[in-house]
Order: sequence, then C-alpha cells, then structure tokens
Amino acid sequence: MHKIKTIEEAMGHIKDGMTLMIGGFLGTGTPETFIDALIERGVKDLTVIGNDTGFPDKGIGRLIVNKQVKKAIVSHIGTNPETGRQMNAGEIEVVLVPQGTLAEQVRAGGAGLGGILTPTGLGTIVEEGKQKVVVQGKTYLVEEPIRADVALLKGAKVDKKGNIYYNYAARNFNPLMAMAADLVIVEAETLVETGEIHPNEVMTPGIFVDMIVEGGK
Amino acid sequence: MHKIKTIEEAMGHIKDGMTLMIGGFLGTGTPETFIDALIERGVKDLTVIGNDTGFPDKGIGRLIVNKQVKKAIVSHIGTNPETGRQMNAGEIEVVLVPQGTLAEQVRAGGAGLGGILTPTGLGTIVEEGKQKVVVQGKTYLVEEPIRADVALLKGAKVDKKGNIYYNYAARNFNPLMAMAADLVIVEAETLVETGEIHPNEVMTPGIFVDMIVEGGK
Amino acid sequence: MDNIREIIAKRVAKELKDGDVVNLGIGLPTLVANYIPEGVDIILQSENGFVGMGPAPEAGKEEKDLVNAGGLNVTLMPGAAFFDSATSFAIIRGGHVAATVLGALQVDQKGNLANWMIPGKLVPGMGGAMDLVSGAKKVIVAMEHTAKGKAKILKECTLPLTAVAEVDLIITEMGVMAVKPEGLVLLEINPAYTVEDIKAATEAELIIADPLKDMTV
Amino acid sequence: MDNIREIIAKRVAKELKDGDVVNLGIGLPTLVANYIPEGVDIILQSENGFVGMGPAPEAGKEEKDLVNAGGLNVTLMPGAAFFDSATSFAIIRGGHVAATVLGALQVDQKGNLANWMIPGKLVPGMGGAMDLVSGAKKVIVAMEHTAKGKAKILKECTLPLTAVAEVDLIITEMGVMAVKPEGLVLLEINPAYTVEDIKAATEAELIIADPLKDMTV
Repeated sequence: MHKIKTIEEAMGHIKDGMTLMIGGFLGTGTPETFIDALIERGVKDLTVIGNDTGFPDKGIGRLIVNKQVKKAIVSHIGTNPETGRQMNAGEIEVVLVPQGTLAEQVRAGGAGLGGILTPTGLGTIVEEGKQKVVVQGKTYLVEEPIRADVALLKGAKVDKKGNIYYNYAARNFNPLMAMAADLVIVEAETLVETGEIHPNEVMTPGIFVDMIVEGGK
Repeated sequence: MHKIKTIEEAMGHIKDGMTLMIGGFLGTGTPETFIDALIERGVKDLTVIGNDTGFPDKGIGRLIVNKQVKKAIVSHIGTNPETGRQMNAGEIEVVLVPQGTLAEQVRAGGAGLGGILTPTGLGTIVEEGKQKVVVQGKTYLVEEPIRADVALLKGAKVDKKGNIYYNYAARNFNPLMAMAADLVIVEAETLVETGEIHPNEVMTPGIFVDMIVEGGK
Repeated sequence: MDNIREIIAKRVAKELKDGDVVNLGIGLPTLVANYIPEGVDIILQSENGFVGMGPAPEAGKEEKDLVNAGGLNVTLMPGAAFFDSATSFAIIRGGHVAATVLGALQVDQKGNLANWMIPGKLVPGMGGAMDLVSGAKKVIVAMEHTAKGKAKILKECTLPLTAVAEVDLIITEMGVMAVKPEGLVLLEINPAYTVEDIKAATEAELIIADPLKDMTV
Repeated sequence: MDNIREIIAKRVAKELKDGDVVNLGIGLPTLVANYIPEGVDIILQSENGFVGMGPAPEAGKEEKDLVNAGGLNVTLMPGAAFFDSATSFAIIRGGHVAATVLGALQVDQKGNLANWMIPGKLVPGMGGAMDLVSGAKKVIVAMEHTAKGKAKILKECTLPLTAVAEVDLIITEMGVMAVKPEGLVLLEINPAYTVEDIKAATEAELIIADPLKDMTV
C-alpha cells in the first residue's frame, strides 16, 4: 500500500461536479497546495463542504473567487464578500449550517450513524424541513449525515502509512472529514517515517487516508 | 482552582444509590485505586456504567463481587461469571448495550445531543421499546444520551489543571465519560506539572476534570 | 464610542467567576478578556478548537496555526488543550461552557436573540453562535444599547432568530437587564442615564428592579 | 480438533486482501492472523481502541495497557494508532473495516447471525459484535460446521439475533458458503467430505455452485 503520490496523480482524481470536503477554519488547516492545484486544473461545478469560505485570497475562498464552486455547505461566509455577492446574484447556492451541527453531520457520515439529535437551531429557520424527535421530554432536530466524494486535508506531520498529527488550531474539521469521504487525500507539511508519530499521539489513523502528497505550506 | 485531592476527599463524594461511569475495558484503564476505596467505604446500591464488568478480581467486577452494584449498564459480562450468577438470581439488574452504541450514548450525554441514530441492533431484541427514525430511506434506532453523577477515570499522565494523557488501550471509554458526569475524578498514574503534556497531545482537556487523585497503579 | 465599549466590557467581566470556561464572541466581547478582575482565573474557549486562549502575541512572535475563531493570532495560557471541531462543540453544546458573551442585532424580552442575518441584506451565517447560545450555561448579550438611535432591545425580534429564549443577561452602556419568567428586568443602571432615558431607548417592556442598583465598572 | 480450527483459519486468511483493515473476533478467528499469505499486509483493528495490532509478545516483554479486546497482551505493528471507544466504533460502524471474522452459535440462509446469548442459559452480552456485523463491509462467520453433531447453519435462527441479513460468507471445516439473493450457496467443498456429508450436517437449504470448487488451504 504505497500512499505517497505526486500532486498531479492525487488531484487527477478530482472531476467536475464532485463533492469535496476541505479541512480548515478561515484557512488555518486548509491544504492550500491542493487549492492551488484545483485552480490550475480548473475543475468546476464543485460542491464544497467546509467550516467557512475563508477569505478571497485564503482557504476555500479562492475556489469561490475563481468561480469553481456551484454549492457551498458551510457555517459562515462573512469573511469572504465574494461568496455573498455570488449568492445574491444567484451564481452559487449556499447552505448555512450551525458549526457544531456541521461537525456532527460530517462525523456521523464517517461513523455510520444515521444522524444526530441536536437542540441547536430549534425555533429558527434552521429547523425548516427537518424531522423532530422527542427524547426524555425534550424536542430535538434530526440532523442527517454528510459524506463527500473526496476529502482534502492538511497535516503538520504525516507518516508513510498516512497517520496524521495536526498542529494547534489547524486540526478543526480535518479529523472528521478524514472519515467521511470515499477518497481521502492529505497534504503533508512534513512527511515523516512510519513510527515517528507515537501511536498514542496519532490524531487521524492512517487507515482513513488513501493518498499523501508531500509539500504543504 | 485547586483540583488535587486526597483519595478520602474525592471518594467522600460518592454516596449510596449514585450512578457511576467507570473507565476501562476489561480492567485496562480502570482506576483500580478508586475501586479499592469504594470497596473499603462500602457504598452500595450503585448503578455502574462501563464497557464490561471486568473479571472477578479486576476492574468493575470487584464491585459486583462485593455486592455494591444494583444495576450495571455494560456491553458484556462474559468474563465475570459472578455478574451472570447475580443476574440469574435476581440480585442485580443488567442492561446489555452494543459497545459502539454505549460509546455514542455516553458521548451524546456529554455533548448535549439528544442521542444518535444507529443501524446497530435493528431487527434484534436491542430495538425493543426504542423509537425509530427513517433517514435517507434507511431505518435507524434512536439511542438516547446517558449521563452519570460521577465519572471515575484513570490517566497515565495528568497535569495539575486536569489535562489527561492516556496510554495505549487504557484510553477506551475514559475520554467520553470525562464529558458526561456531574463530577469527574481522575486517578493519575503520574501527576505532572501543567505544560508537561503538549497542548496538541492532551486527550481529555482539564476543563472536564473536577478532582485529581495522585497514585494510580 | 471606545468609552462605551470599555464600559460594557468591564461590566461583563464582573459576571465571570474563577474557574469559568468562557467563550467570547468576535468584536466587543473579545475586549472582556482585558478586564478580568485580579485573582479571577477564567479559561477562554475558542470554538475553532482549543481552551486556554491567551492574549494577542507581541509583533513578530506570532505562531502559525495559533489563531482564534476570528483568524487572529493569539497566545496560549498554561494548561491549554487542542481538539477537533466535534469536540469543540461537544464542549459548547454539552454545557461545559459557563458563559458565552456575544453581540446581537436584536434581543427581546423573552430572551430571543437575532444576530446572524438580515434577510436580503446581510447573510454572514451563524457560525458557532446557534450552538453557543443553545449550549452555554449563561448567555450574556454585550452590545451598545441602540443602533444609530434605533432600539435593539425589543418586545419581539423581527429578524431571523439565532435561538429561542436562551439569553440570560443583556449588558449595554446604559445598564444590566436580566431575562426572567416575569419579563425583562432592569437590574442596574449606569448613573449617567435616567430610567426614562433607558425606557426611551428600549422597545421591550422593562420591569425596574427595586432596589435598582448602580452599574459600577 | 486443532486441525479443524487450523483448516478454517487458513481458509479465512485467503479472503483477506493487501491493505485490508480486519477485525478478528476472540477464539478461532484470532488464529487467522497466523496464516496471512506472504506479501499480504493486513491491518488488524482491535475494538478496545487501536489499529496495527501485532502478535502476542515474548514472555517477559508484555507492555502494560497494550492488550487486545480479550484482555491479552499483544504487540504493535509499525504505524499503529490508538483512539477512544467512540472512534473505534466509528471505524467499525462507518464501514472502514473491510472484513470482520467472528464465530456463531447459529447462522441462517438469509445471513442472519446469532452469537451473543442463549436465553435462560448463557448471556455473555453482545460486546462489539452487533456493531461489527452491522458495519463491516464483509462479514465472515468462521466456525466448526456443527456443535456436538447439531446443525448450526439453519433455515432460520432460533436464538436472539446479533444482526439481520449481514453475513456474507460462512467458512467451516467442510466448506465455504456465501449468502446470496437466491439463497445459501456452497462455493467450495473440503475434499475430505462429500456434498451429501455437508447437506446432512446443514439444516439450511444449500444451493450447490456449478462448478463446485475444492476448498484449498
């Protein structure tokens, strides 16, 4: 199982119209080298799932600015005015999801759960069209699992089996997305030998990771 | 916020009739020093939530043998014949839960979720009395959150703020239970200074931990 | 203007107790960290994935990946711990945050809050706000009393809600108001204003506490 | 007897492919690890919380906390990674385990499995079996064909089920059977037995594959 690929090999799997999960929080923990490659390759009509649409020049936002995204499922778009502009112009569909709900939906997608029950969004427009369940006398929204064709992650250290160690706040959605896509590709800031990450300290087990590309920023 | 306590101070909070979550998997990762203290103090009518009832001489099993448990919520009892004997004699109530469901129920209890939807147990006696929800055309069981009065954990390294680092397979249910009880007490195999566990490598944030007792085995 | 923000931040700071885990929203709420009383040790949670957030670093000492939920560089306090977004919101939704402080576009006398969108105008998204407001033990709205002379404290919110009946306390430059079963109670007044001033600036029906205390900062 | 177990374990081993994540149940399934073909690199998952399980250690080289789901000391393979019980079952339930191998009290021609209790007699609990059988991509039942001369492969299970219609393959010392839409198909036969021998030892209706292959180990 040789997982180390060139960026061309790895990004060649991403086709027009695919659904991508992209790790990161306002760009921190986003695999920017993959974003560069997607821009260069010009794949389009993407559905992107991530915490936010970053900034116009950072993170997922760059794909928006370059008009490669037809739908974004995110918790906020406030830091990237271009997303709001495209949304108001009807050029892009934006689904806004509470951040904690989005995290659980991605986790559920990877964990074989049919979803989770949350109080978040009750009585707001978030509840529209959703099932409700009463548990122990309290009402909860059913939030369904989410999966993607491809997850694009960034790790600070990645070993040759795909085990990932994240640095500080760059962790965010990355470990959740690692479980919830058919193809999982990680950008390794530093590629290390297997065993260099202590088995106790692996944050994403390599079994989730299909391809490793060396040379994240 | 001084969290370091003597075992007498900490165990003094555990009263007859309480519900306890106890970390560990067949005794690995179970705070045996706390079990010793509970046996010595003779608290009774406990409801115990854990992966299993260990062995007669190891883990949660020792509380069963000593007849301090009135109800056990666990995934199996096969390694402790005394649990089966007491169950058949009507001396103890045993609720058997699929292991993955139990893990998610504890997690949900700590995460403010109203429960999770799982396919596990569908069409078996596990589904009896439970709500079902159809999501994306598939049927799932609603499994409700579980909480406890007290969680008893064991950490390999614990710092003075209560941050915990677990060793190997001793992790198991401990990080989940840390979130799901009103009072959380950890047995520290090694008590270290704050900062000695790297912030990236903390497995249970100290904010969940109320009391630390030095001197686990 | 700055003086108004300072007054609000200082008064909010007095609500926080030693050992509290607190989430401060972007903008004015962030200032609260500057006014925590001596001897009070609060732990700041940052929803992008850590507890133990410290102030901004000195220029030139920024660490990559060490940013807050607004994308700004921060530092760490001793005992900090990082985690993924699912755990971050398990902390938030699960009631492990003692207090969340956030701004509002509107808040009403039933404790409803609107702070995430203005239909047809501004749709930045809810980010983590819906989870924070649903999950935190105490929800403190910290904001200027009016917006360009228009009341923000209403009988009933007209904008899309962030959460229903979750607000506990409203702190503005004019006073401190608590949402109680009997209605919105003015607990403290800034001596620079009269009760009539506040009533004129507030659309909600205000119940005046007796005695009405001075708001001291 | 040992020879029978060896035959079964060897045949199961041939089902496993390079790179597969595999969970082996306690008892006979554990033996499968001894017969993995050269050049095939499988990754063993242990439901108590890790991937990359290796064989038992030499006497005197046991490491504390490094135990399998049966509580026995094991070793680690390069690239091993530990996690908590919720993540362990996210792996299992989420379809990240390519194959699970487990024993059965009964299995039937519809792929139903019973392996966790005999009412009024033996109630060890389901442990992780219900999740494993629901979640693994391929469920292989590895067991002796009969129990004390009584059929275990039935038209319909009579004991409480572990899961409904999840079994893919049944491997015994007599042959290899697959659960297919048309029924239970005998794919391979151990040349030491005749088709009539197998039919006599099986209550389920067996469809004999044409051609019927020899079971080689």
